[in-house]
Amino acid sequence: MIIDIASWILLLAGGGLGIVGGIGIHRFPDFYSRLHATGITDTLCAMLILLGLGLQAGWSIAAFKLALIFMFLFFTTPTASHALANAAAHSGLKPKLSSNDSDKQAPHD
Amino acid sequence: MIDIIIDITLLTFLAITSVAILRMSNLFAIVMLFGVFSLLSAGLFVVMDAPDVAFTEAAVGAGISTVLMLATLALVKRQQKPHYTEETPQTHRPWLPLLVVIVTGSALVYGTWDIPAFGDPDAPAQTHVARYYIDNALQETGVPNIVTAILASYRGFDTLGEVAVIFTAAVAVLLLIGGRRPKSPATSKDKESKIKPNLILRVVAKFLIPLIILFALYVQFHGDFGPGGGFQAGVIFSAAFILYSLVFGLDSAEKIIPANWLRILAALGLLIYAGVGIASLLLGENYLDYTPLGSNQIAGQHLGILLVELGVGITVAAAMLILFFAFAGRGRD
Amino acid sequence: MDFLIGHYNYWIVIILMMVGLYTVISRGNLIKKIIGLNMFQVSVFLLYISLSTVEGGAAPIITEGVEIYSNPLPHVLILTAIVVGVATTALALALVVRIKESYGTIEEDEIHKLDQSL
Amino acid sequence: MFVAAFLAILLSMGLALARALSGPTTYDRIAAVNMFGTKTVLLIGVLAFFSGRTDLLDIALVYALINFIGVIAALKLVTQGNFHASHDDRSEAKQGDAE
Amino acid sequence: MGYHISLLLVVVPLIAAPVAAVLPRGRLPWVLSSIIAAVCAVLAGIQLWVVLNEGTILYELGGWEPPWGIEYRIDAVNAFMALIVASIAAITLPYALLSVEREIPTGKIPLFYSALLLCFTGLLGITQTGDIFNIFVFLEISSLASYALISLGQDRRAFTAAYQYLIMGTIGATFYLIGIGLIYSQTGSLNMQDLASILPDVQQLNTVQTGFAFIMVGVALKLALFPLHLWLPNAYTYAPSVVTVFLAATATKVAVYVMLRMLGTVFPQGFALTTPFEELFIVAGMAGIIGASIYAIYQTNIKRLLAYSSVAQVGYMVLGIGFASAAGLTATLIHLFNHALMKGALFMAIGAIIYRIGDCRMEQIHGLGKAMPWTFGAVVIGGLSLIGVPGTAGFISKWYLVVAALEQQAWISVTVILLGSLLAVVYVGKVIEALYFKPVADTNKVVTEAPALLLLPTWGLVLANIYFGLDTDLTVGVAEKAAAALASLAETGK
Repeated sequence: MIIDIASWILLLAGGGLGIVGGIGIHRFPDFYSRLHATGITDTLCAMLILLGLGLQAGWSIAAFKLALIFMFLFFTTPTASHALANAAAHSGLKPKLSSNDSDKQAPHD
Repeated sequence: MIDIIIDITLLTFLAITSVAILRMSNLFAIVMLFGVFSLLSAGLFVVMDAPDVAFTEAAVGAGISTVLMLATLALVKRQQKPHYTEETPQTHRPWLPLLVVIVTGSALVYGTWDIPAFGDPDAPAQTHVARYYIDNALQETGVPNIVTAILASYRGFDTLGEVAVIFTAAVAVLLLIGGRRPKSPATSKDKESKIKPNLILRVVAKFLIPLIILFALYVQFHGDFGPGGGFQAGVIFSAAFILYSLVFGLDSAEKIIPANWLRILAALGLLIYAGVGIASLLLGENYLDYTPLGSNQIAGQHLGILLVELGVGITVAAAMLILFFAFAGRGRD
Repeated sequence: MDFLIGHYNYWIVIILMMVGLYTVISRGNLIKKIIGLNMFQVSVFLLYISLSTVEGGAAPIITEGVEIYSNPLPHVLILTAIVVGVATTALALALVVRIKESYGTIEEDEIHKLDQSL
Repeated sequence: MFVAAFLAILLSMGLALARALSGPTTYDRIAAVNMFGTKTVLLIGVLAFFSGRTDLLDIALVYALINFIGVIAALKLVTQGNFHASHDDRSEAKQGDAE
Repeated sequence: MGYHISLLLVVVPLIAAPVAAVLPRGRLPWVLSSIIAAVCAVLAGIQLWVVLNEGTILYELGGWEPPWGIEYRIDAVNAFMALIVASIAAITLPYALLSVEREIPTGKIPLFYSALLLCFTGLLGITQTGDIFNIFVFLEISSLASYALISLGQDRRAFTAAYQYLIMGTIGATFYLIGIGLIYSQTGSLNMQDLASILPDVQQLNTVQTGFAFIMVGVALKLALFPLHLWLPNAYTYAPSVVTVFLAATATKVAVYVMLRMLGTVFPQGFALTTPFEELFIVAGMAGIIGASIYAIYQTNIKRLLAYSSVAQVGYMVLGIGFASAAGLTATLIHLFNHALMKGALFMAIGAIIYRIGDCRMEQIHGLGKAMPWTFGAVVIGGLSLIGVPGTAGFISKWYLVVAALEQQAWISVTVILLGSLLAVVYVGKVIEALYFKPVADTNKVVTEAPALLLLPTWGLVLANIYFGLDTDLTVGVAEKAAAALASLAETGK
């Protein structure tokens, strides 16, 4: 029972974080702050939800698969964010607060 | 109820994405959105209880197709044109395509007017041939995953054709963009000596690749019991090498699997599949009848499905790598 | 209302197909045409899978205690069709690469002009 | 309770999709697509437990993998412009345009 | 073992294709392909003999009873089509050796033959199968292979031609797929015989009618029915010579077969009459004959001229289908066979010209009739056959078509058929005029006769044109049996 409640809380918290991240990626003014919003909430949100599901699963093959997914997301989301920010910074995209960046300014090469 | 809500939401997302793809002109954005489109439809397949299809669509549509499209974009932009990723706006004769689409669309609406309602269990589609598979597949083939049973046994000949299709694609792409100029050793040496700044990516990739290959093997041999099978496993297997090649460079990837091996492997997989059929012929049964391969029907079917799926896996993995290497290697000096 | 819910899937799928088809036949950029073709095909896959869905059904993997399964046959057909789709896409993209290399453009209008001026 | 999780995930998917559509920079789109992919993985994970078919987790796993590869490939295209060099040999890619 | 023939016909080239792909460069892939094609032609001949003498061959793939498994059900129509495809392949391949060595880069030759074999497999697979989804799979094998083969032409326009064909072909295949889906939703089956027994009960449903329409449009795209023919002229013009020969003689024919099969076997007879389709077939057929023939007259590239003429010939076949009678079907089947012979011969002769002078535009061949007498003799006889001069195969097919039209008292159709022949006189006349009555173009190069390896297969087909123009027992006999098979199956609805 306790486990159930804990899992519900984790799921809800994860879901809430997801929404926060979603709002963040929508409302923040420039790329880097938006990346901040997704990168961090995404990782945490995924972990909370997977953990919540893991509690539901108990000790089973499902839990093992969840752990694998967890590992994947744990490595991939931050790596992707890192690589993304790295690439953006190298290409000369400056953090700025104006919202009239157009596609054309995005360096293609 | 929640099923329907998810179904409707995802469908709506799909519709929005497709219209956005139609209206956008930045090709890079279009390709990314196509990835989303594919992922969304794969999600819908899950919701509509088709995990095998979702598996394949995610791996192929969102994975391989997107990567190939990105690789093509990389090749297409090579001559310095400022707006390589922009398509030119369309002005001419918009009415003819519109007319075609409206006529076709109306025909489809007309056609689906008296189609059985979504999810109707008494629809003819559910009651005739499909009923038989659900009732008998387990007893006749010993495979709990009915999709695998139909794919590899009942309609095994279709799947042989499918493997031939993917082999044809590999042959065709090799014919078109396979013959690359021999590379001068100097440039590849240059590459080796470069500093490799993206350490994190390299470390993570090194760690993930064995896991991916392990997962591919699991999918290959677990296909009888759960979603998966030779096709999905082949794609995942090739995904591991695609990741390797993306991170460590095409040259290092080709050192592990030389191009002519791939060609032989792709042919081998198809031959294994066709050869199982010939074996049944030699044992006195019809083509692709696996029963005589084992001591009883179940054992024979089991062995046959295993071998056939192996053939599928080998050809698919090799063919996908051939495709990727051909695109990635094009234009290399 | 039942009719609406019973057909919502099909109609959205039809819209998707038509958007895809329209992209293929109205756009002049060769890569965008291919993407439209893909969207068209994926929507057809959705049509098939919609046909296979059974209310309250489970994925067609025989499990203890499950009575209703969704229809496995369209799944098999679509697995094959997906493979055909990726094969076609790969070949089409390869052709685009060659067209770009020999014409220097991937816009239908410009290619047409180049052929005319020959 | 699963319902709440579903709705939350769907909502954030919608928001991510909106960002992917609106851009404005290429990197925004990649980030949004990546987030969208992660949310799809979670959606399928939750769906697996909601319907009691933990087989579906395999699919979630594939999604996570494909999402990663897709993002890496997109980045490679944006930063290097080709697919044959090893990652981040930037200088070479820039001059490699002439055939 | 005789029982397995229908299956081996498809599997033998399917196994040979991957083997050819991994063979070393040199002539080995060609040797293998030629042997395989010859074996298939023999098998197809035996199959036709068995079908005619012992009745329909049934073969359950995987040992599963239909409709659970896929079934081969070979009647006279399948066997006839398989024989056309296999024998054309067997004649084309000996011809291929020199032409391919001239036109295809050495490194790609093994893959070229592999693709050719795959295309061959796909076409045979379509003719043999009794399952509508299996048709789709093999259709795609042959289509993908033919896109690749067409793109290997020497002109860069080969790429755009292949691309255009790919887009239109894939739309066609997808339409076909939609059609199958809609039919499946109301019947639950994919087996042709099974469908034939279910469809009469549901034929009034919107879904079934729409499904039928989509299948027909999809197939019409594949067979280049006017005005959906736009991909064909470019594809045939820019493809390598061998590929043009093979595709022109087989690919559209197989699509016509699929249309026949759908109309005759799968859908209840008379189903097409409940829809506006019957009129559409006749109108589209007539429009094709007139429109494409007029286009042909204005072409300056001989390959392109013949490609337009192919579109016109497809019009004749569809017209025969449109009559919806046994006589009409017989005429269509005879024309399928005869057209494969004449277009095969003509494109082979054109290939020989390209082999010698590297080009086939009208002004390049002025007055060459005397320099390459055998090659151009083949062009002349093929052309006469195309017009329908008595004594050639073309006459027979036109004759049966006119008879079928008269039977229906379709005077407009009769007029159109005769007008089509008249237009053919004009465009064939243009070629012959250029060959014999124009002064030699002032190039200094000496043009000699094409090598025997190219001429022999060409003349094989030319002589077949004359033989089947004089002795009609074989073609007409088989075609009548095949048409009867189609019609009777549909009548009893079994």
